[in-house]
Amino acid sequence: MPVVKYIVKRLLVMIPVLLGISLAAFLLGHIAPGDPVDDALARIGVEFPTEEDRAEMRAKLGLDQSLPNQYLSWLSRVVRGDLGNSYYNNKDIAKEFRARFPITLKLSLSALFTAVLLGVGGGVLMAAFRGSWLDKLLRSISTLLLSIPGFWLALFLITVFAEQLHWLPTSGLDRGAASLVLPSLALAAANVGMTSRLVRGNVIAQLGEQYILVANAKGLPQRVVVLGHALRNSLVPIITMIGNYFGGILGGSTIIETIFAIPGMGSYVLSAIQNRDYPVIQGYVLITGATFVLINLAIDLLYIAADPKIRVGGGAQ
Amino acid sequence: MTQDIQIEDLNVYFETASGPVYAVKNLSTTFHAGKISGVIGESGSGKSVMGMSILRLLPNTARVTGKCFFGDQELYTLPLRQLRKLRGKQIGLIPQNPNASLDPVMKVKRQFVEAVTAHTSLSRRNAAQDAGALLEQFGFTDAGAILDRYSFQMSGGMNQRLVSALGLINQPGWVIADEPTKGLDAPLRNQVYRVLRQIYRKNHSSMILITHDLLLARQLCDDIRVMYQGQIVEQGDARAVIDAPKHPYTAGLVGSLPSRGMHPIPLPDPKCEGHSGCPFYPRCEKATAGCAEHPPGEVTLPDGRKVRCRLYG
Amino acid sequence: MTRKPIFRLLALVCVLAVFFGGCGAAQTAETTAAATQATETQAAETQTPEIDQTREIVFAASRDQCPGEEDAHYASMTLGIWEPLITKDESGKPAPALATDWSHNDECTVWTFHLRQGVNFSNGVPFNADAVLANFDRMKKGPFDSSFYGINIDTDYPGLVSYEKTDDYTIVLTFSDPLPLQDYTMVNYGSCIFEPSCFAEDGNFNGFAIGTGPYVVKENVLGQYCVIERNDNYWGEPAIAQTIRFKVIPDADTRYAALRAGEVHGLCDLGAISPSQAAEIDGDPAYTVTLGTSGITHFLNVNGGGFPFNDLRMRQGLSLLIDRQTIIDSFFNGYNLPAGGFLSYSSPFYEEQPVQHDAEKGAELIREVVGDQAVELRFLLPNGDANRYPYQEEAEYIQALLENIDGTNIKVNIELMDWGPCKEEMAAGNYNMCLKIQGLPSANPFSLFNSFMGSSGSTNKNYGLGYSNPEVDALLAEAKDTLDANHLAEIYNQLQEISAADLPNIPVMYSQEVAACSSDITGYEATVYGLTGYTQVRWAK
Amino acid sequence: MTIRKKQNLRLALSGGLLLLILFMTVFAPWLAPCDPTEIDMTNRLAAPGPGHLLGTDALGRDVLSRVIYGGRASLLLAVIATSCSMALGLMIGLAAGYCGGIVDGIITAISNIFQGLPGTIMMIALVGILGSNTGSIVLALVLTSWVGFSRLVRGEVMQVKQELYIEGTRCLGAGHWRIILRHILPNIRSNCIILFTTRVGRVVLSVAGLSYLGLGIQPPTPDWGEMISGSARRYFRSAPHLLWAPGICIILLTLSINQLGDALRDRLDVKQDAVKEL
Repeated sequence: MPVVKYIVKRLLVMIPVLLGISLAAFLLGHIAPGDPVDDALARIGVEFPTEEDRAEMRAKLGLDQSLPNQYLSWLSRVVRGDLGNSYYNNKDIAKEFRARFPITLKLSLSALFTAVLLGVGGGVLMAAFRGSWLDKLLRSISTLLLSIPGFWLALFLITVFAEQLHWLPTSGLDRGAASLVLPSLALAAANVGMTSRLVRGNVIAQLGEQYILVANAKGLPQRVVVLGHALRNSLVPIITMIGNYFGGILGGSTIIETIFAIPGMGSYVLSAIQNRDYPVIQGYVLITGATFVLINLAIDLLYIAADPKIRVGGGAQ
Repeated sequence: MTQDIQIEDLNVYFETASGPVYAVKNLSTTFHAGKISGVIGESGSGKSVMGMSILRLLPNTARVTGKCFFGDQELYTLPLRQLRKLRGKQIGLIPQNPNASLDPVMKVKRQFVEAVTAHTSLSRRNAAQDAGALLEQFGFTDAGAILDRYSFQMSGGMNQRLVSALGLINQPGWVIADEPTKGLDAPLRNQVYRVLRQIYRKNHSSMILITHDLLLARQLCDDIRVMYQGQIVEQGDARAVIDAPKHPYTAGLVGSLPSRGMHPIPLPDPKCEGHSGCPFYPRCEKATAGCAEHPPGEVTLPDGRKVRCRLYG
Repeated sequence: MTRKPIFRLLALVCVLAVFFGGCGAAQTAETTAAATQATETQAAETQTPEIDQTREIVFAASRDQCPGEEDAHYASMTLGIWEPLITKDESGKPAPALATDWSHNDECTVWTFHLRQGVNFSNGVPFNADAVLANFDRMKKGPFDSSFYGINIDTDYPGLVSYEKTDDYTIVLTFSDPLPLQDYTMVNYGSCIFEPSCFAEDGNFNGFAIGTGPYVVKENVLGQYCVIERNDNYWGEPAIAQTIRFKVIPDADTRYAALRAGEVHGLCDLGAISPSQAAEIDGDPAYTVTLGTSGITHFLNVNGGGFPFNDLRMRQGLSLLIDRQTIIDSFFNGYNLPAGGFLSYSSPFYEEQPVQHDAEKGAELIREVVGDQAVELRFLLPNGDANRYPYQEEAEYIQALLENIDGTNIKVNIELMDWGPCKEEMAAGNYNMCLKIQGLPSANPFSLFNSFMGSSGSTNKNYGLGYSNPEVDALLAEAKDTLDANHLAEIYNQLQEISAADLPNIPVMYSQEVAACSSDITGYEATVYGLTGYTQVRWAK
Repeated sequence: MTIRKKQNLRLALSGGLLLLILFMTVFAPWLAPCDPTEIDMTNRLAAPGPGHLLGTDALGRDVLSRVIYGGRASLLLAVIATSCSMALGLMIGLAAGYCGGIVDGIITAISNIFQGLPGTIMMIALVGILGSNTGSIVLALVLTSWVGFSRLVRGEVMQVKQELYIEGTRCLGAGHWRIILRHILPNIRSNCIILFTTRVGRVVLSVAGLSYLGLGIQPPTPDWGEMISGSARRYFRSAPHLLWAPGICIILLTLSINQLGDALRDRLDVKQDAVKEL
């Protein structure tokens, strides 16, 4: 069956990539100057450490072994789901991530959903009414969205919609969907811009195809022609683009989470960077890297659903 | 019996990056109901643009002026919503290059069913059965299997028949066949001829056949219009126009056929470029000085033939 | 041929959403949520004379107020979940809490504490000597981390030999060497008492912490919020507000926006509100801004090990050049106090040192040291502090002062850095100036003096201050083994005078805690003493 | 107004705006009314008025001259970083696309890894670790964005390589370098330019993002990103003019770069608006 072969091939390619990401994550932490030993000591009340305290803590944190076996021991622990303890507050990182990952995922997915809904919707509208005032208006809005810095937009949204109009909460997660609206808008803004322009370009290209002329000749309403046929055919490039976004959204969520006081992984890793907390940085890069690779795999599978040539013709181009 | 299609003073030009390009220049003609009307000419003569303008299927860079009457309705200003009800129901289309005419990511069945459900209140299952029956008429033995496959899994000939069937699924009064034999080899061209013949006989629907295949036109059509650079240069009874062409261009076309001695029409003489007279003047052997100054009007000869050439006044 | 718009549903949603920046869709979907939030706060607006104190008061802080089971204290002391044996009064001196009185033998090696009687933990278990012993057993199970102050039995009770009870309400601690100021070290976080059953095997907590305080933990979601409820059978003066919620909002602007939007009624904990934001709402009747003492001092650390700051005149010149009051008024909106000496004004041993500002004399001194030779000064800013305090502007102000001394050619490069690499650069001595805060680790300032001013002091080396003064070393040695508290105070005063003159590092200002709340509530103070915590906080209308 | 004229107009408009900003930053010393780093404590947070057209910031420095100087740092940084990542991406993409086989396999695996790593966090971590000077910012930007270019170039090269005329030139004995330089590069030039412009726009924003975290361009050099994220954020409500001026400049800069990218795409990419041959 061509599909199974296709999936197995994608899985095999994934393993070296995951290993590469873990190596990069590990090295990232260790090329950094600065030494977390003092911070760790300060944490347990040793305000003014002596040399022996530092040596003892260095051993405790396992920083005295050579780099390769630090990596191997770290990797073996990671595979078993133990990401070690944070140097900053000595908490078990895996437990922390388990609590925070669903929150970041919820935020990222709702941002992705906003980006897709507004992006694809906007793009289709622009393509369907190409050249009209609506096309020009939506195009300038999408270019504007591309040009606004995320945190600036977040500040603006909070001040207008939360502080003055009281429509939405300023921060936190305690009002369920309502508290996700502003953060996902701020996070998705740049992607809405990009998606709508991509969708517009692709749908317009498809609308020029012969089968659309035949579809119109059949007397189908414009909605069926544009959504049923043109959009359906431009799904493949759109899905690829949205796959790449997810990496961007996961990364971008750091700043947005800090601003909107959402206890996700982004804000956690941001404070980790400021506190020189290697294991947290490594854990974060590993998990977001793995998520990103899994997302790409899911996208490849979506290709099969979206493009029968692959499913039936066998094997990807 | 359906009504005539009458085109009056049709002009079509395209907005392109380097200025307007004229495809059809003040063309008037009438396609009579119950008949097979042929439109022949080299590619780029504007015949397909004229055909597509009837159903308003031109790209949105096209600018159209003039009128096209279908019975009492003027198609060019009809609101799009009503035009959509007319497309496929009263005027069907058999498009060019069939391989690209079906949606590549959708099964054939769904594309047939949506054509039916767009105009009738039939359930999807009944519509599928109608499609199956129609395909059998078009020589598909395993219609059920065909419906479940994709267009890229079919050969050129099968796609051609599929597309023809798709154009007729709603038994339209009129059928516009746009270059049905383009790019097909001889046996397939005969198959197309048989199919078109069958359509005409069984559904006794009127047809507009746009082609550059003179012999197909001669066999199938009742009357023929010859187009050159966006204008009709000769109209008349099919056999008479082919066997006794009046306009030098038609004579040239017929003469270039293999079976008629294969003398190609000469390339435009560079010296005669940039004139305001008859468009065919640079390539016309019988050209006179007068042909260069002012363009010929359309003359109706006694036997009803219409020619746009100064030779005939 | 125009194509009429046919997408009524799709166009409406998209145009609305995109055109109004998403608020359209948000508005149609969310008006109900906003409405319920509004009615919730006005629910009990009935005009009964007696104000309904059962409504939930919401505070916002930059970090978890209940960091939870793995934190040494489970919750901040001000929440009033647990109480210490000894607390401190306005002047910073130890005051009785769960221990009514205490005494020590002449060699200060045996301390005896008499416990308060008739006190129960919030779950009804009586508070007595056994409970205190159990807390000491827990402390021995190894140092515990905390985002407030860690517990480490070796530093909180150095050389503790034994702890026993002589009767149900008396505890005796014996130490191997004399500790004249042990009661100072045991203030607040130094002697926290929990109900023994809430300790897990490893010494952390096995659920909500249980103490003797006026409030009980009701809900705790790490990273988001915690809710505390009034403990009705509290031994002391009962609290007023029924339930208080503490939300976690790390970003200063969002926290401030939440206050202005009326979502939270007050901002609390360290760096609750930035000076500039506080200045904005200071005059506004709808808000109340309160000031309280803070143990934090802002220092301008200088590299005394290398040119030019190894020359005393350079340090004194810079100290005279800086106009501390301008810094406070311009960047801290007048909320801090100019600092003359090394020790914070909130310490019981504080003795005020004179603050001089004489730009002319300062410039003169600096000109003497550097003359007109080209001098590059490296000015480091740890970004942890720079995010919380306007150090950026302060550094640029000092930079401008130094670069505009006529007759000199000084260039200052400001570098924002993580505290890790910054400390490394300072220890290696390739820096010149660095702005950093320094809190009071414990009420007993000896370790602070020793590590900063002692020539072998660890911070002296870590910060690359390069300061050594034999007279200071002698005083420190003498302080180490004097038993008499007043003599100790005398030594600390001398040390402060030397710090004001010698300037191992230049004290700039003493911080003041700024807190803000909406006028809907009253009784909320920035810094509280003893065990008041949030007990006085209540609805005003 | 034919399509061509409209495209030219848009090209001129966006190009003009960009040139204006470039002109402003290059000739800043002559344009700025006063020295952007000169502190005047008495005149802090003054609202826009006669003395200072755009008011003064928290240290009394003139906002207008800081805005005029401000563009230089972020624009320069963005252009340098993007051209480096384009050069790197171009080389790697060409190698992968042209050689194919194992080389392509390895390079694709590496670029998958780099794409897998979360861009923003890597950038923040790198700049946070190596200290926030221009060099480390450029390095961080290049390391996290070369993948985009290499993927684009590889795809284009693979496509162009299959064209018949490439095999044709091979038969004529053309060397590898000749084919790459004469045939493949001109083909992918238009897409590279378009990706370059959109990428510069995004880099300007990420540099501003870095400044928000205190890791971007260091004071006292005036920079728009730093002006809207640094201390100005604290005075956002009492002195909004501090935020609006640089913010709008950043948006104008990115807008003009994106518009330029659009205009270039329409101009160079003939396919999109071509008339379908009937």
